[in-house]
Amino acid sequence: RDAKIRLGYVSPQSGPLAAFSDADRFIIEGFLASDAGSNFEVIVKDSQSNPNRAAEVAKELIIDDEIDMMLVASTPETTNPVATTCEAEEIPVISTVAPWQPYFIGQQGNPGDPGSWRPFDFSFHFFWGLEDVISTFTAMWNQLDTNKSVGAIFPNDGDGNAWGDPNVGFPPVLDAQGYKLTDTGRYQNLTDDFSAQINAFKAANAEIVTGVPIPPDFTTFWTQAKQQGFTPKAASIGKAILFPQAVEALGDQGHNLSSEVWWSPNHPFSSSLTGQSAADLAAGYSQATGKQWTQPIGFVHALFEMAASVMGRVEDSRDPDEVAAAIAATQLDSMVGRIAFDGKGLPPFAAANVAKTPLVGGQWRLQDDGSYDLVVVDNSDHPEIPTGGKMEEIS
Amino acid sequence: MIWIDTIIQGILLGGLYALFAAGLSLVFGIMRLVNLAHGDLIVMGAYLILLLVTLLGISPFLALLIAMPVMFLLGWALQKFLLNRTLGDDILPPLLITFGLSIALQNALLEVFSADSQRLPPNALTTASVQMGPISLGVMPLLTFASAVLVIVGLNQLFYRTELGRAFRATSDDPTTASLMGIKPANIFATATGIALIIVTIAALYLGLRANFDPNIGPARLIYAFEAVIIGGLGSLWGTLAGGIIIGVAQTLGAAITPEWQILAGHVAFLLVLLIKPRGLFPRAHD
Amino acid sequence: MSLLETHNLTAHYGDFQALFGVDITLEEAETVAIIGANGAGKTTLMRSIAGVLRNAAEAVTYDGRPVGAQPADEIMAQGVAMVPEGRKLFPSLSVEENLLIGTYGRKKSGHWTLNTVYDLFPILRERRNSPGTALSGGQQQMVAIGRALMSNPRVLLCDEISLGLAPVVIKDIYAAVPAIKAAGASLVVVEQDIAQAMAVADRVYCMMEGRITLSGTPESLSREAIHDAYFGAAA
Amino acid sequence: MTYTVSTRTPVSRIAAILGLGGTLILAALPFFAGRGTIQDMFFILTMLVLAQFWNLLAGYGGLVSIGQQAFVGMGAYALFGGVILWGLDPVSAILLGGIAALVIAVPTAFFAFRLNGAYFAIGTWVIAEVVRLSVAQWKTLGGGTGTSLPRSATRDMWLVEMIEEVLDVRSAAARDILAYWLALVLALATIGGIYWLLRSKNGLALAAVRDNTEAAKSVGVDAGRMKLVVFLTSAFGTGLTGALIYLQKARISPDAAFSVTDWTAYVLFIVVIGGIGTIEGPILGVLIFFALQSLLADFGSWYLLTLGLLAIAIMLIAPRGLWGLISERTGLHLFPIRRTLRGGKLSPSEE
Amino acid sequence: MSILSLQSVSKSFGALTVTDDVTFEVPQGQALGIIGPNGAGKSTLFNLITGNLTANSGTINFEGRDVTRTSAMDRCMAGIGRSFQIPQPFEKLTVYENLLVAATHGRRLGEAAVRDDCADILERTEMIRRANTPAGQLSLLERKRLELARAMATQPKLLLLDEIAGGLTEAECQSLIGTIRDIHAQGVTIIWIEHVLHALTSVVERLLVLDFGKVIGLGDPDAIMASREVQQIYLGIEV
Ligand SMILES: Nc1ncnc2c1ncn2[C@@H]1O[C@H](COP(=O)(O)OP(=O)(O)OP(=O)(O)O)[C@@H](O)[C@H]1O
Ligand SMILES: Nc1ncnc2c1ncn2[C@@H]1O[C@H](COP(=O)(O)OP(=O)(O)OP(=O)(O)O)[C@@H](O)[C@H]1O
Ligand SMILES: [Mg+2]
Ligand SMILES: [Mg+2]
Repeated sequence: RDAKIRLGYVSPQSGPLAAFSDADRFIIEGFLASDAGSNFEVIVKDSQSNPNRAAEVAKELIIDDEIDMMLVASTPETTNPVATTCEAEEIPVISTVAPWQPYFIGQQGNPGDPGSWRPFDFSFHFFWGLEDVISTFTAMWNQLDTNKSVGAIFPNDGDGNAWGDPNVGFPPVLDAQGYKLTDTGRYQNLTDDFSAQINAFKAANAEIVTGVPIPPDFTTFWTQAKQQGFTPKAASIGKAILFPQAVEALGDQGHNLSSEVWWSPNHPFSSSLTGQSAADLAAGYSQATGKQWTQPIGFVHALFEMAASVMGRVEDSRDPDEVAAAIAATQLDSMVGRIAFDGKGLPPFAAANVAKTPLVGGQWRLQDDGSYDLVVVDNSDHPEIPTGGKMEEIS
Repeated sequence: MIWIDTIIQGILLGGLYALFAAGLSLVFGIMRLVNLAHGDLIVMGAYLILLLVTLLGISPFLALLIAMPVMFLLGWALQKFLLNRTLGDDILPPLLITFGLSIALQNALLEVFSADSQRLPPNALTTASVQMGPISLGVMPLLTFASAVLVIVGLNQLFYRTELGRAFRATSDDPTTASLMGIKPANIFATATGIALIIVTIAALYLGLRANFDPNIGPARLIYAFEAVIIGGLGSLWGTLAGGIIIGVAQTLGAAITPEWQILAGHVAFLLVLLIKPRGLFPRAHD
Repeated sequence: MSLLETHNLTAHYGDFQALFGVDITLEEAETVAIIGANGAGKTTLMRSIAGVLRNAAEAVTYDGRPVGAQPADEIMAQGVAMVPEGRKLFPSLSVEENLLIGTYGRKKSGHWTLNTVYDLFPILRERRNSPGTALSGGQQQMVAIGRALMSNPRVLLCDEISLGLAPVVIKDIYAAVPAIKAAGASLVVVEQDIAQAMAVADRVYCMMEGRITLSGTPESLSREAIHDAYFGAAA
Repeated sequence: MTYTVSTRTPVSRIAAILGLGGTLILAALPFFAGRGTIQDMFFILTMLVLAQFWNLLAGYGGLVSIGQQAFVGMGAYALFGGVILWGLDPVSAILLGGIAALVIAVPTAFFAFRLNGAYFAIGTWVIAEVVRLSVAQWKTLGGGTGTSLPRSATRDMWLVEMIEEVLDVRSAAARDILAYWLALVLALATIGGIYWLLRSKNGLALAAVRDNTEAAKSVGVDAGRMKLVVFLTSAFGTGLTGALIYLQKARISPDAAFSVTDWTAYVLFIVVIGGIGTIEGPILGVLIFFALQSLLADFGSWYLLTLGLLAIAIMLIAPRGLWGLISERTGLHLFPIRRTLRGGKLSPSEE
Repeated sequence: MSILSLQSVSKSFGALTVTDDVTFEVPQGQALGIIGPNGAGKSTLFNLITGNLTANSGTINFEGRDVTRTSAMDRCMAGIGRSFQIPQPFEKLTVYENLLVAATHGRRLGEAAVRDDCADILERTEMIRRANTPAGQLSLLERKRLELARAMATQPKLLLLDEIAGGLTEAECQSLIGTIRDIHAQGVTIIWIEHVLHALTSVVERLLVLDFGKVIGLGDPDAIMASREVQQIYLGIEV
């Protein structure tokens, strides 16, 4: 074959979610420079963090650029419209960096009715799920001595609705493990005042806080909590404190905040493309850009590993059915761990479309120079990933 | 007790909204100019302060003093060379120009500062609080509220005690007749926008100290600011403060029932006030 | 050279032409009256002189300088003040503030100050803190005149200052004219009340449909001539 | 003495013939154009319809609304509700979208018509936010997460199978073609309908109200009712368009469906750049907007920066839009509405 | 029976009372003239009768129906037509279209049904040559004629004319008088505000004098004109 295989890649490169895509260029250049990468052409589109735009560029990639396969990353706001479009267009798509529930359930017609949920034919996803983050968070909390009273801030968006879902979210698991959850309801993003939540948490004497707010909202919440004298022992927060800048924005109030860790330079994985270790990849990024490593780096890299692996196993890259079958058959040891659509750890309805990657828990520790370091403090679900310390109370 | 706390927190939040709105109120009141870029100008002010803080290593409050004259000149020039050319009975040209300005500004900031969310360096005051009986009030919100009141007192002094203030009001009433009195409406408008941008800078300081900001965060707050101005009554600065407080309190009360209604409650309060008083709480006698 | 002259002055509102080549002159210390039916263009003429409507520079000369293209505020700054038709007080300002606005940006002193204006119209001193628009029509007219005087103008343009006022009030207002002239201003008075115009003016211009149709001293004009100039030639 | 009235001009006759030809070509487009073109045309046509309705509101009715996203979003959500919850066929659910928009337009009008000018503008914006926040609580349609149209529903849509067979295309392409044809019909009906309105006595009354409301009332024009009719009509049309757009996107979320930027700001941009208060303006505007987007959209923030600056520049250079500039220079009107009285004492020599 | 009656109608703008306890009746088919100094409140009175302004107190009856609070549009439909003192044409519409708006909406008829009527009115008001000119381009006199023509197009039972003869040459004035007499002869009740007295007196049957918003005289034109008060107040001439 003389023509190169065409990959479409969509991610939020501008707009409020742009931080997720900081490493895109670095990863893609690395991919194209690799041996396997030389067979590919990657057409990159920016969703501008806007779901309308994400769907539009997906269509453009499919129709005008006639891509063979779509890759899409970062938050349900981008992955879902792109995956929906590909599914309708019958183009294979691999997505990542969104917990699988908002990805899978969020694309169902009626998310409230599990009976109506249907698997996808062309849409595949690898990441962890809420059950992982719940188990990681509770494992971290179990390291501490608390009253097991948890306050939750879940926004009314893809992530928040999934985390707070009474069937698949936090509430049933916490209940089962003997935690008492105070969930005041889904607030809108960019809320300026959290005193209602803080009052409710104080009233419930919550010693733990969890949630999945966007960064500005978490800053508002955390600052107000301190001002109003609410000082939990643990705060395990998804999304908002993913990036070091967001934690730095909290000043010294970010110390010992905990979060889920999906990838770090200490993860014992390496690239199937280049053989690089996680530490090599992170170091390469820092060297090329002068920026601190972030978690999406590993997953965006893995997305391209997937592309190379899948396309290496097909006869005709232009045949969507064959490509989809090849994706489904993937058994890849990647930069983010093993990716296989074998249904392991998943309910039957999602087994065909989702592959789970390992998740551990970490804590941000304030360094002497004022910067923050993410230390893995819990690996009970994935002992192969080494810890760097023990869970500490926020003092 | 929780209810009292809820209302007080709402009032303090209202101070923030009033601060966002005060500059808008000035411009809207004097020129009937609907400035859709107001929120983005606040964000720009926050970046300016951040830049001064990081480059010169000074405190944000000191940076504010440097940023204010810069922003004044910017506002002056903006009005004089751009916005003045769009004033008239038709509200569309200013609407489109300020919308254009809004997206241009957002994306210029994005190019320069990237999408990463930023914050002015927090200090001891950020999380400090004072205890009032069982209620704990943040020093920063109190400071914000006090600044809003001060800004409004200051603007009122300017408006009702100085020659410039007289000229503002006269030009606002009737620019043509004002020009017959030797007033240059174009310059008066430019000065008004300049002053509005000084207030914008103060609002920017608190925006940046309070929480994270990024280039896209402006428009979300713009609507509250407009609501505060409109329910306060065109041209009434105290009305703007009252408007901000109404929205703030409605939000916290709504949230106390359920956070799902928090923002909705603010908007509904706005609609209710306008339903009862279509010209706002403290309308001018004329217009 | 006259203090103020217009040369072939024209004016348009959109597509509509309101003035067709108007020439008038005003000498130092003179009072001229402009009369004419509704819509004749009197107000338009005043607005053109005052700079609200712009023209070619040469269309209006003041003190020998072409000023037709200058904006109102610059013309005002050179000493041409106007009492606009319909008073046009600033509703947001009190009586005193309305008067003070007349001095905006000017440090130059002259005969007219708050005190001398209050002496001219004593009732205003009592009402100084009321909103300008809460006054009766006559009092409002006094404020409008006082506001123009506060700038100590050399030329005062008065547009229908008796409009809508009771005869006694009109008398009061016109009683102030000698004092205004004595303080050194030349006046252009627009009037529909012919008798009033005749009584106060040194010279009279009559307008119809945007043109000057008659001019002369009051004594030289017969009632018939004025009537014709006012409503068109009699059959 | 007999008089006749006509609105046609030689130019308009040529324009009508060209328009008819253009319409035929557009209708036949799916037979020879690729899917990319069809989709671009779908985008152009739907934005054009939104622009025409906003123009009807602001340009003819004097109602400057910045809350049109309420009707787009409502129409779209009604479509999803109709399909997912009540099992309607997507094509018929489009109508439901229009009706839903109409239903919320009534209370909106009741409220917003108490406000004027800038207050009206902000009022409609706030109402749109209220609708967005309320819809975001609609848990069965995904709340703030949003939801997707089930593939089974779109696949079995009316006419799709027939198009698949006749044109020999895949199902996804057939759906695009159907959506395109629906958009074409909607756009033609919108332009035709608005043109018809403007040429009717009610259009005359709208123009009169715009020129001088007080005088219009004095000759028996019901200015309030005219405005209400215009408001409700454009809500209905905007709702239909919203439903159609989201039928084609197949995925919805409150933030996307109620986006003030996408559904009002860009529409405002299109109308004002093209020329407000004319039918030609939005057509020209949408072409410019599309051209800009195709040329620059891959430049991310530079694209939006350019768009913003362009809005400012055109407003300063041509306050009445580009079509305003053109028709001022050339006297060209493709959709003439001026009635010319002929005959009687207006014999040609005197005309 | 009187077609129009006003009972103690008052109107003020802020502190300024512009219409002060006005009471009078106009019998069906009569032509009434109104005179008074500038600012006496004549135009305001018209605005109150047509509904462009709403009275602060008092009642206005038209054809026995209380219309005090109804809208300008309703009153037009009921049969009250008016011209504005300062012409208010629809500037972007042509002269013919100006009439068309009035005829189709004032009478709730279709365009075709009123075409000949409009053309006829244009002929009678000598505006036919300007039929296709945008009203914004008319001269003042033409605008005043358009005011009259547009008012007639609504086919009013009561026609209110506000200073339509000002500034006409004598010949033009005579032709205008002819037109108004014509309209009157068809049974239309007319109220006419005019400063051009000889025009007014040659048409009207009664004269009403307004000063400071009050009716200070109502009766036979000759008697009214002869009164010393009117001569002094109105003509500003010391007699
Ligand atoms: N802003 C305007 N727009 C359009 N036409 C105007 C405007 N102002 C005045 N005109 C028209 O210009 C003409 C001259 O008006 P102007 O006000 O100068 O007359 P005037 O002699 O002062 O009349 P009056 O005695 O009623 O004050 C009139 O026909 C009037 O309708
Ligand atoms: N909308 C308004 N607001 C405030 N004052 C008004 C208003 N309309 C009219 N006036 C005032 O009411 C008084 C009467 O005005 P009106 O136009 O009725 O007089 P008129 O008798 O028609 O005079 P003219 O002969 O000059 O036309 C005037 O003093 C005028 O300034
Ligand atoms: Mg005048
Ligand atoms: Mg009048």
